[in-house]
Amino acid sequence: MGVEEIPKETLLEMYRTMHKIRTYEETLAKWYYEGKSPRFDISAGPIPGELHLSSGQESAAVGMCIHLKPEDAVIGTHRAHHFAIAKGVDLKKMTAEIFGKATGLSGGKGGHMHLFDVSKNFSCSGIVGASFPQAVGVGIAAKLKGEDYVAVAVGGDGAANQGTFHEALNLAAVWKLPVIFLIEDNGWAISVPKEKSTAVAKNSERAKAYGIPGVSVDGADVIAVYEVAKEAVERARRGEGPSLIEVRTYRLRGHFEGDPQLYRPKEDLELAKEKDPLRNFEKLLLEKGIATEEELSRIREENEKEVQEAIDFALKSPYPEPEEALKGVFAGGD
Amino acid sequence: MGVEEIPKETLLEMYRTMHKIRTYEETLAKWYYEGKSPRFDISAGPIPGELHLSSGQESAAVGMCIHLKPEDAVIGTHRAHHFAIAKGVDLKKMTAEIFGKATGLSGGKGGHMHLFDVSKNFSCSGIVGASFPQAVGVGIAAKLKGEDYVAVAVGGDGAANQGTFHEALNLAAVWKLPVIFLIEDNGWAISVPKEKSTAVAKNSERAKAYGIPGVSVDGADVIAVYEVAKEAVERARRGEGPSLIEVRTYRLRGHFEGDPQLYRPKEDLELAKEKDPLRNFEKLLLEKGIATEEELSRIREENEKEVQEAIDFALKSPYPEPEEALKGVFAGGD
Amino acid sequence: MARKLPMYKAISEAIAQEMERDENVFVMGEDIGAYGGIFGATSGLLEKFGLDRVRDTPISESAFIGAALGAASKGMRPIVELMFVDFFGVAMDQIYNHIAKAHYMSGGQVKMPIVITTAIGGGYSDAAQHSQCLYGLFAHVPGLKIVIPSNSYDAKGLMISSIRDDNPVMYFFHKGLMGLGWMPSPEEAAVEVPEEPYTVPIGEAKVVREGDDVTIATVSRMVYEALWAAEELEKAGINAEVLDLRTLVPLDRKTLINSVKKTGRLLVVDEDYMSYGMSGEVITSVVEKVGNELKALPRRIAYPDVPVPYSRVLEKFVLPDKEKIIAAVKEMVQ
Amino acid sequence: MARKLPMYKAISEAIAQEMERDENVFVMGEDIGAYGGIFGATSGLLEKFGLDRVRDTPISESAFIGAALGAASKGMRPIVELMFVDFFGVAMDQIYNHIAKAHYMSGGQVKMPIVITTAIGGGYSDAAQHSQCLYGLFAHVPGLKIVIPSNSYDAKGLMISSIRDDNPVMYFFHKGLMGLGWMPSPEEAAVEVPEEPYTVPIGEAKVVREGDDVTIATVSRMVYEALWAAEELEKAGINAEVLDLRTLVPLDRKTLINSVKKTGRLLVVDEDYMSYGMSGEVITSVVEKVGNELKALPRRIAYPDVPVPYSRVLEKFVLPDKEKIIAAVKEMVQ
Ligand SMILES: Cc1ncc(C[n+]2csc(CCOP(=O)(O)OP(=O)(O)O)c2C)c(N)n1
Ligand SMILES: Cc1ncc(C[n+]2csc(CCOP(=O)(O)OP(=O)(O)O)c2C)c(N)n1
Ligand SMILES: [Mg+2]
Ligand SMILES: [Mg+2]
Repeated sequence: MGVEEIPKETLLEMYRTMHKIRTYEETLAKWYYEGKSPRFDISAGPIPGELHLSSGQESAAVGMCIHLKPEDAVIGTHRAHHFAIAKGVDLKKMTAEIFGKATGLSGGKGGHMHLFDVSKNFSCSGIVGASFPQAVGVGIAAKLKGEDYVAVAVGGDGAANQGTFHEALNLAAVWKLPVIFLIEDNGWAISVPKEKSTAVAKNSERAKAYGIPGVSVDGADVIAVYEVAKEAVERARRGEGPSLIEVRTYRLRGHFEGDPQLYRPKEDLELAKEKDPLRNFEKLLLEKGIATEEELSRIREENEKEVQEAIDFALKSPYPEPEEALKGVFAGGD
Repeated sequence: MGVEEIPKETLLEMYRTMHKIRTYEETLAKWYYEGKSPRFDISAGPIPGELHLSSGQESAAVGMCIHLKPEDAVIGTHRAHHFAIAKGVDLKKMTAEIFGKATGLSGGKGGHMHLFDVSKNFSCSGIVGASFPQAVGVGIAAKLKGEDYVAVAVGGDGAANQGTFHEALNLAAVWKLPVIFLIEDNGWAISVPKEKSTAVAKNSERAKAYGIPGVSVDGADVIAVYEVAKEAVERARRGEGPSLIEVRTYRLRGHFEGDPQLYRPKEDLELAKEKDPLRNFEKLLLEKGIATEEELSRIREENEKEVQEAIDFALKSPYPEPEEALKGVFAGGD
Repeated sequence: MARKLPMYKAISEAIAQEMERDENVFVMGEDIGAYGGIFGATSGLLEKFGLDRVRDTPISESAFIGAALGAASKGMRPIVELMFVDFFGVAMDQIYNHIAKAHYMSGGQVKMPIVITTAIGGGYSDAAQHSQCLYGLFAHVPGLKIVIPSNSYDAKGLMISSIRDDNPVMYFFHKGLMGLGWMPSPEEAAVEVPEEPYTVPIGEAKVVREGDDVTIATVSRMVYEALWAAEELEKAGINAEVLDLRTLVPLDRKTLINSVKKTGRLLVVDEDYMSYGMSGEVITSVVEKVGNELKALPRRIAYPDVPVPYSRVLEKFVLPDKEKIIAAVKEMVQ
Repeated sequence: MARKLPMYKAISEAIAQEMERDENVFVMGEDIGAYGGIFGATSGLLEKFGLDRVRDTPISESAFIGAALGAASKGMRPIVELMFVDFFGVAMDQIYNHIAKAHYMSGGQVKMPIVITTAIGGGYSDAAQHSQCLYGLFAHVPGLKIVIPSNSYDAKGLMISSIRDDNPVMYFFHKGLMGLGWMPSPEEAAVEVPEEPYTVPIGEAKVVREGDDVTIATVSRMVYEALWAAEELEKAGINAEVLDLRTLVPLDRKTLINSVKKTGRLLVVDEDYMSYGMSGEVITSVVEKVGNELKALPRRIAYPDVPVPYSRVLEKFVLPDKEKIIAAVKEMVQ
């Protein structure tokens, strides 16, 4: 299968989402540094706290989520904006959440690392490796309810060394659950390179330890991701059990904003630019004559507008009432 | 390599240890039920608390520990008497500990699941999967100190599904540490059969996920265990890194004493008797003419005497002073 | 119709009735199927509800407890058993960073109707890793309801309330109250239990004995030690009021304070560790409100800050009991 | 010679000096090498001591913290960093079931000279999984010393004491005290620090401001909120004594009680959760001894029992601070 067999609409939708993610992340970065100069201060500005952006890793999210329905669950990591957007989470509410506003997904209680949208079955968290077991639970629910939804657990290459990875893959395999484990390999866990933390060249090889399919795919090529993801999702829906996918990507930015990246060799950043999946996809669409420069630039403009609207919505929204902090620990009143 | 190439003394030492373990466990079982009739009461009798015996699994301990020096560390599980004995832990002190006496290894504070003998670098604990990381630490010490001692982490087939298994194997492999991970596969984790808990036929296959050697060996044949263990220990001593060994054994008794084993098919227990490594080894020694019935029966008598002496020592020893309970939380006085 | 039931049967009956009422309720844990739970809390469920809804798990507590979150996010109401509370450290992240916080972090979008059952308590020589209570530790982190029944009536009613609650509930049952036959249990814990389903509200303490001279506030097995002490104290002309707190979160501070206002004296009895736990919280909750109305300094008898020792004489020395309560109360009333 | 040092430099200097003094000291953790620790606590160590003794780990907290135990059992003195205390749940078993208990369970055979460093505290919008304190939770389980420095002098001296201590020490540094430049920190935390190694004893509280009207007992960053409050209170004619407890285990109850005997009033300020934690323990430790000598009901200002919210307005509302302290003290002294 190749790009030719994918409908144009689908391809353009993928392009739209990839470009929207990139636009979003780069715009957010600008806003993040507002109020943080001349000296970077993590607690200052309209977006305080940590910020982990996904620029360069869009293909993992888009190549996977294009196959998903709203009922399918995606459980992301600390770096999850791309998956949230690809899963269809409302951009305005998400942005408002990141700005800590009352109109945010969680009314400002969750924040950038804790984005929840139940209507889209999307969630994420700041604990590395936490997504794996949670996705298994969604798989159990699907099985018990006789539904055909699937769950995608996202984890970085660093997360694949966490104990939960092993436990969850084993459990999903033993119970043959509709779960896709997606390892987003950007080669780094903050400053620790994968070669120094991981005893195997490709995390997809670890699938053998659970008797399930494992595939490694080049994230520079969103079509390749699309194909691998399609197979895994279909397999899961057919009730044939879990899969493990490694997407090899590159981080275009630091681990978090403000990361001096002193640990990172220059060549690695250069490679990242070369492997940029958005640029590559754009080139492919044009070279293959699938889309015209005009079509793409219209999409880009629409994205820029949408992102700007989301930012404006967030900026204009009110902060929550302080007393809200004390409410909502327990469901049913407290 | 075969039995022929192993010196007779070594073979007899192995026989002695295997038989000693069996004698010990079966004798302990008798004492455990003292005071627990007519109704089984876990808190009654000279040995209260849980008791997990290792009858049937001697080959794993003996085939491994025969290659070890006192400086080498063995970290056992909740079912650890066989490894303690094979590692040379003082039988009297160990028995006194199990009887809760002041003369015990830990003065009665540790008990059956928490046997410590620093002079033999032996320890164990009641938490499934806890041994794996700890053995990694011994490996780090060896490397930093430039010593050639090795560490053996023991875990059951059940323990191999714990997250620590994955984390520790990966870490030992990344750092190329002298650690041997020994999975004692008796097919059960209490009442849960391995097929229902483990997504791979042999845990040794999981070695691939860490790029290290993995071997599965039939525990009914202590010579086979001996050979596999020898290779792993030598490899570790040479600084070539960790290995994973699965020893396929059978539990001759319940998970713990008092276990009604209602979950266990009759055939499984019959198979256990057939695969009894002690009986098999005895037969081999006699059939191959390596030892005479007289030699073996002398060893058996000596073992019975030694075990009886250990029991007598424990029985005669005083209980600790109650106030001891409050002491020794912190080193250096409290 | 009511019959006398041991606590373990009251619990499994409650679960069974809720599983019949609501198909979203299901059970996971180690040995909770054919074995019926090591302490019988799930006995008979597999036979009634089959392998889909009564799922024996691998020894992967992070995976199956984390899976409870995923399943709950899809409308299921999982009950998961952590065999001994002592094992919490292998799965705590999923419990307290995710299950406990998801409702709040999601701004109320997500509900977490999960019951985590777990066995607590010592007194039968199971030593440092199988005898703890630790409910004070769980009560410290926000988002978990803490339920600790002391008899079979409360056990059933509180279990039904826990299952129907839309929040995560940690349900602690004391091994020494379950009425298992093979583990000593006070006869008084096995009381009349109605056959039909009923609820006992979470968050209400119960005055289990009225008195005017001193309030003894406690939970779980210590309720009986307190009651036995109260009986003897009565002979000495001292009338103790015994309060079974039953739940620590929410803590029924109203009933507690009212009782102390009446008696003017407070003794807290706690099988969990002394420092930074339940005893400090209960005393502080009282003195910060009515400390000036006390006739004696408040006191506590708790497990001293030492790991649980194995030997019977040592364990008995440190466990709170009737005698220690009598001695303390006598000093307070003098 | 003494220079003003930020806390992060005082800590890394202490570690460096101990590593020079004792070759058994080494460091493990995530991003503690080239990155120097996310909060700088290990800055400069890799350059000085190389990859063998300054080991970046995979994201496998159970493995490398458990490995500290194994290494310690072989005479090493490991320092391990748990990047944020919020992550403890993935490694707690090794910490509290093994590292904390090994000395006691082994009857004193094993020593555990391990320092676990970890970052605590909020105030910069890092939300529910990256802002907690949780020292109260660790202080509840026996076997861990709990050290919480509030300035660079204490930080260095307590770190050296911790490394030289033969027991496991949990060393909590507040992110908002480290003097990192990119994270706000009170100037007062960066004090004069002697170049040469020195110790500050573990288990001694410090009166950081003398006063007669009320004792404010606290730790970590709250020491400054208390001092700032005391300054303002002085203008209102109220003389507050501020006590920096510095270590929670052992807790210096003597200094605490003496102070309260003098002032007759006790306010505990705690950035950790309110219930079942430090505030209850400190108040109870006082009232059970001298509750009858108080001139006012004891009070506490702690983090309310809610997960840490993200939005700045929400977080500010729940964090204890100067204003809340002033208000409470004024009520107490009236
Ligand atoms: C259990 C846990 N340990 C450590 C951290 C700190 N941490 C946050 S992100 C990160 C690196 C994650 O690397 P990876 O999984 O490869 O994801 P990436 O950041 O590269 O997308 C670390 C160590 C954490 N959040 N949770
Ligand atoms: C973390 C943890 N989970 C559960 C248990 C309870 N438990 C004790 S032994 C055991 C079964 C272990 O099976 P396996 O590892 O195969 O060892 P075996 O008993 O067969 O020797 C279980 C579940 C425990 N002690 N620790
Ligand atoms: Mg990565
Ligand atoms: Mg087994």
